Amino acid sequence: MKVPGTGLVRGLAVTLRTMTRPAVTDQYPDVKPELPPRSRGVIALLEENCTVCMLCARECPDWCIYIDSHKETIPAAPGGRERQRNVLGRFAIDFSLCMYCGICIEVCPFDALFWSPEFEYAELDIRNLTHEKGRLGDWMATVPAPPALDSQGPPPKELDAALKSLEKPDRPEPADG
Amino acid sequence: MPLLMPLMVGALLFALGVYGVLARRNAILVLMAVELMLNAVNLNLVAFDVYLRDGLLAGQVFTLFVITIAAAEIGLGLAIVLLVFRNRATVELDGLTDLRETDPPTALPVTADEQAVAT
Amino acid sequence: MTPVYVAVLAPFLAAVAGFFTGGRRPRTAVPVAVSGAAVALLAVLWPAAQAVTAGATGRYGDSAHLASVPTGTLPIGVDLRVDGLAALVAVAVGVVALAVQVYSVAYLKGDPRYSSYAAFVSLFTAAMMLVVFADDLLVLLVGWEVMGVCSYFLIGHHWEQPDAQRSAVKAFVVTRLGDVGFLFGIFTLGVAAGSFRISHAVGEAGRLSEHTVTVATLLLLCGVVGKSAQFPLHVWLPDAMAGPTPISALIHAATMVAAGIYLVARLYPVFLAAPVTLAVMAVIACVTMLGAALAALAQDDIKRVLAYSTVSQLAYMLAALAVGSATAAVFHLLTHAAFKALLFLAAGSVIHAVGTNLLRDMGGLRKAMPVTFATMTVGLAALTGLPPFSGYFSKEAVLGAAEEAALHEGPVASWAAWLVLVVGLLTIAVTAAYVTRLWLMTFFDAPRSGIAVHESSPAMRWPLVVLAVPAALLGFAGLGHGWLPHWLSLDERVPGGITPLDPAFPARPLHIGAVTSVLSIVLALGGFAAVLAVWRRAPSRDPSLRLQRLRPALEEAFWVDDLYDRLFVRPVRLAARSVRWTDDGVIGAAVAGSGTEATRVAGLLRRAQAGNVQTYLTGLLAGVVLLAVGVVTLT
Amino acid sequence: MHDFYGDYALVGVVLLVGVSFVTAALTANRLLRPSAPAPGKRTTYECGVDPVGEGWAQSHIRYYVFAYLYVIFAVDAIYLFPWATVFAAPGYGATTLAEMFVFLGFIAVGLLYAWRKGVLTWT
Amino acid sequence: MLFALLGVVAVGSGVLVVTTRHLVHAALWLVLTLGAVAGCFLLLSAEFVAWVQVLIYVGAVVVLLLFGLMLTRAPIGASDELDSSRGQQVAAAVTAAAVAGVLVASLVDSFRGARIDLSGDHVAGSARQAGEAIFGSWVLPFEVLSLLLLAALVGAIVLSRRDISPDPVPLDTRSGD
Amino acid sequence: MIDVLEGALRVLLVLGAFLVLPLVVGQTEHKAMAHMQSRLGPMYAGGFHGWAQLVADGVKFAQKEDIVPAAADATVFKLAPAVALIPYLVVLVAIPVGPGLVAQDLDLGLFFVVAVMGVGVLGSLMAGWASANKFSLLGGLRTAAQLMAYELPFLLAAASVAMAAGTLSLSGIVQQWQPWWLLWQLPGAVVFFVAGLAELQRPPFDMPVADSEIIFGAYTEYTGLRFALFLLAEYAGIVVLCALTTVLFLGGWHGPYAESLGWLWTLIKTMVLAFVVIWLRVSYPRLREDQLQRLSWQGLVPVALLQLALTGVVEVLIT
Repeated sequence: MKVPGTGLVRGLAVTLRTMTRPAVTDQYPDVKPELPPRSRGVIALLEENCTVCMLCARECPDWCIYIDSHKETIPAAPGGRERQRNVLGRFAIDFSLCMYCGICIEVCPFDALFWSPEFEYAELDIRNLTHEKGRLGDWMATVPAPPALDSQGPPPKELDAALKSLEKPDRPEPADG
Repeated sequence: MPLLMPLMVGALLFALGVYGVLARRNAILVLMAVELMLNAVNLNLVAFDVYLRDGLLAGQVFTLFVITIAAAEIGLGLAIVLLVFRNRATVELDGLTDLRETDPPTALPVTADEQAVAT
Repeated sequence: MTPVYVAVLAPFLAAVAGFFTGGRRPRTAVPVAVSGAAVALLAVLWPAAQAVTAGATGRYGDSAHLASVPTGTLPIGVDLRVDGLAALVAVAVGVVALAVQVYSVAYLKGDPRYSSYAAFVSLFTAAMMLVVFADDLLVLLVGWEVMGVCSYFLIGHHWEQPDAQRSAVKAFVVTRLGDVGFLFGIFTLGVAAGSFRISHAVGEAGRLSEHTVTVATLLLLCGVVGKSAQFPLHVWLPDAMAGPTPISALIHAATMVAAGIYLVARLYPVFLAAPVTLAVMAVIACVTMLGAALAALAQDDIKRVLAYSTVSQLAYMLAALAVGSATAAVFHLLTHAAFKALLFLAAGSVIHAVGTNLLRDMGGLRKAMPVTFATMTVGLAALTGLPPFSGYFSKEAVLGAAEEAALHEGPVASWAAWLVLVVGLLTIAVTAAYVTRLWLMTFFDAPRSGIAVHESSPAMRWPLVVLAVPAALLGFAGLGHGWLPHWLSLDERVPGGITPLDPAFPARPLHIGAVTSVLSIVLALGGFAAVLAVWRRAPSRDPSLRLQRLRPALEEAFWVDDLYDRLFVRPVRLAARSVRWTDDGVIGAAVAGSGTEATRVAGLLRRAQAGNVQTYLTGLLAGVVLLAVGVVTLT
Repeated sequence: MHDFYGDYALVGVVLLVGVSFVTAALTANRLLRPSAPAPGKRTTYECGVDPVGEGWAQSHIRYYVFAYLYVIFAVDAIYLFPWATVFAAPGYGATTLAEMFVFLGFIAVGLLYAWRKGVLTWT
Repeated sequence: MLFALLGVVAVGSGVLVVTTRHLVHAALWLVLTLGAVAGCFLLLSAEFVAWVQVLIYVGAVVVLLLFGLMLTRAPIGASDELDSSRGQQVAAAVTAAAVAGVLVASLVDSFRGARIDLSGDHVAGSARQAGEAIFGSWVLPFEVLSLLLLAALVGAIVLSRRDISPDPVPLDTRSGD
Repeated sequence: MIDVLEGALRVLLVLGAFLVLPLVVGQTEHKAMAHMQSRLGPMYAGGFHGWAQLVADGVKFAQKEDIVPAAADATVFKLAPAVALIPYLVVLVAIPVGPGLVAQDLDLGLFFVVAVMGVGVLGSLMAGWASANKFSLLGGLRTAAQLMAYELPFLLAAASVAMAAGTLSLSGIVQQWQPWWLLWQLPGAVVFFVAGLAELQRPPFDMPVADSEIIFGAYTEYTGLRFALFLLAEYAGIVVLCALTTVLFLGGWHGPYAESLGWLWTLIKTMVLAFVVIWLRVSYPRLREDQLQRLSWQGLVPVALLQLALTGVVEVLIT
């Protein structure tokens, strides 16, 4: 038979127990918080991969990605013809509007955008929260390496595809390795 | 300490209470004025109790009783005032004149024999 | 004594039967009434016959005592008595009543209320019989009052007409006024005499003190004056003519008005013991006699002429009593009953024929109504006192008695007797004048009424003829020394005091003086000639117009009526109105006023209830403070 | 001074000291605090939005009943204290106890009435 | 001397109670008056009664009054028509003056020289004496009082909670808790 | 002259206790509540473990701007905090710390305490009304209703102790106290403590200041020092409640070496009780308004009446 008061006492016991145990707070300014690898601090841009396909800008729900680009014509290679090539002008993300959803990163076909756990970029003036291309590039340094694959997990698809293409007999060995 | 002092304070408080009861329009203020009058009475009781060195402490015990009854009374008074407020949306005593005399009935009906005499 | 009972009860039973059956079966009313009157007459004839045959010296008298009503002091005895006087008067009443009953069957044919009328007449006859035969003053008073009531109902027979109502009331009130004195007179006399029996009272008359007798007789005189319509209280008789004519004939000619005279005759020894009263009677008689005659001269209504003549003739009887001759008075009463009833019935038939009472509308009825003309002429002749008609003899008896009282020592003062004699003679002239005027205007000259006149029906004609006989012949009964005085056997004033009514006492003979009779005949013819001369000059005009300035005075009977009206009626009415005004104006106003006043004051208080609780509280506390101050300062 | 007054003299002094302390703090605050009156600041606080209607809100009648219940019971309770000091003294034994129980009994009936009437619970 | 001060405070605040144009201020001035009267009791050595006055009046009755004011929509600021019509005021003033005059006159007249002796030996205000008095000789009124309170309680409940009476009057439940 | 000095000393002592102890309790509350929620609590103020956090708060409040809403009734608005705070100061006078150590031993000390505590209600009512804010009005009404509802068990429990001790003076009660009273007066003690908590609107019963419902109840419109005074009043109330409970139910300065260390025992017991108060704040959710009222009238008052009956019967039996 449940004695009516026990719930109350057990509640007290819980609070007492937590009091005796060390607090979990680590004092932030002195102790840096170790954030989980994929925590969404800020977005870093690998300029080289970006082909200005504008997918990220178009997909961003908050329209906080501003991209300018211009066309350059690459002189034709000896056997080819001239090719037009988009060259990235301005690439900026306004973090005061960004809601850190990560759609731009996922949608970028060329893996130009990466999450970085860095969060200490508070500004006094809201306008400074619009990081230009340069600053975004700097964040690349803080992007952690992608997590190792799970040892027992299934091999990654790319590896499979590559192995499969190797096993396919009828494909002529690529000329040069 | 001269006995007159508490008596004077009591008398003045009582007079103020009377003025309050008669001059105030809001029912709750009237109740407050009644409280004033009751306090004046209490002061008087205690003053005489102490002055006469009453063995039975009649004055003080009566003051207790008066305070008790006043509390009960003010409670009921307010209950009534709230009820009036709910019905009439006002606690202005001036507005509550339903029990006044309506204008006098038309002239007395002349009885049959008066008419006979008159013709 | 049984015929007396029958005489009284027969009409009474007829009246009772008439009252109860009359409403449902009117047709039976006529036989009942007539048979009642006839039986009464027959019953009365028997004692009358005995009175007549009682023998030269005997006095017929019989009395009966039925019951005695204890009243604590003097018992009232229901006593009846019959003697010569009573019997004769009863016969006269019976005859006239029977004549009237028969006459009114025709006269009131088709009247819806005939049964009640007939019943009242029977009741009246019974009452008159009771008065005649009563031997106890109070029994007499009963009959006296019932007669008054019957006269009221009968005068007011046509109560839908306002003047009938008024005159009925007037008659009733005036006679009652007289009866008050009469009642007290009975009491004084009864107490003084020790008993209400008339015969006892008459016996005691000598022994009573002068003063009480005078007072008693004077009071009784009031009743007589009221009932017989003498001077002060005569005003009701002319107005009583508003009743149907047979009633005037019966009540206001023959019976009721005569009752007063009959009473005095009955109690004559008492009156003889009071010379003062006799003097008063004499004066009243003279005034009434002359005044009424003059008034009759100027009346336009035929019935009012006859009414005033009745008053005048009654004055004659009173005069006779005043001068000491009861026999003359009764003799004149009998003759007058006969010819005045005749005249009224004749006038009735004339009115019935012409349809109006007014003389100026009549004229020239001689040829149209021969029987009425003849019988009326007999009546008028008797009235004026032309020989050989009955009037002459009775009037002469009266004048003779007056002459004897004047010349020799009579019961009354001599000056009174002389006064009676002179005024009597003068009135004969005036009487002749108005009789002639009536006679000429009614029957001669050209007919002035528009309608065709024809003789009235046999039922009306036969009573005229029957009454014409005694009117003509009754006079001879008074001749000589024998019959009438003997029959009446009245005790007269005999030198040396009054003797009680004892059989042995001889009746006083009628005395007709030679000088007075001649003088009266001359005066009568003079009056007749004067009016005839005036009438011949202008046959269609009313001869009395010659009087010019005097006429209104006469017509209005010297404004006595107006005088009374102004003296009594108006003040009483004024007093009544003021009483009513004070009642509702002052007292009523006070009561109602108190009510309205209270409401008004309440109105003021109501305004104070303005509903504001605080004002109430303020008033309350202010009151408390005042009380406190009052207590502190006062104690 | 008479010791009876002495007791309360100290209480009076403490009261005065308390009042003076609070006024001193407030006047110091008046000196130290900035005063930048702005209309926005002085509007009634209604979670940041503009205040709607006047400053009065219709409140339920039952609060009055609770207050009145307290008044009635407080008036009972004050009789407990003199009773407490006296009832154990000689001469006042069980009878005084019974009296007080009668007294409290009636009031308990009142409480029971309120309870049964559901004055104390509301949907 | 102290008593005179308290008296002045009491009467002064009393005057303000009946004349102030702020409804709630009247209640608060009433508190001051009651406090001053409690002080007077204290100075008259009626200790227990003083604190009863404080507890009951200041603690409960005034709160009740404030409740009453709040429930009847008492206006915040000054409201000028708290006093009845001019005529009524004058009448009230006159009556009050008359009452005061009579009371003062009669009291002064009869108790001119009387003095209260508060010397040490006789202190009758403590709770013990009050207890002895009440339970010694005033037991019956004490018992009857409980009946009165019961009646008052039931009466108030019936009056104010019409919605739970036999023929309930539905209260305006729109008004929150 | 001497007793004047001594009097002044006592007053200073009381004032000092009134200012220091609430701050201590406040600090312990910050730290204990933090650690119960596995937090650290204030660490920076005053160096070691943020011991001077409340002093810093006080200084901060002293400098904050004091805003009186336009629609408010100014005088009443300004007076409210004083009326709420002073009763607790005055009450401290009568509480005996040690065997002889009491600022002023009043003959009816207990009744005095209870009466003065009753006045506190006015402060919150005035605040609620004066700030002309719908939420504060409702908060004021709730506070008043709650205080009213819980004043009564408070009174009854105190009365039962007075009955047990036979006197109303607090030092007398502590004198009379015997260990077995703990058991005898246990229900009274629980009722007293719970009622006390409700009096102070401490969390299990903090509906009047329930920020989720009516922002901060009666004190919504208050800023600056006035707001600080209300908080000080709250913490002073905790001190007073715990002190009273120890004095009445836990035997005040009783304990080993009572003569010399009596005051220490009182303090320790008061601190323990204060910790319990804080502890309750962290562990229990807030009650609903109707549950609050029902708990009082249908729970605490009957228990208190039974306690009275028990005390009375036992008292009569043993004497």
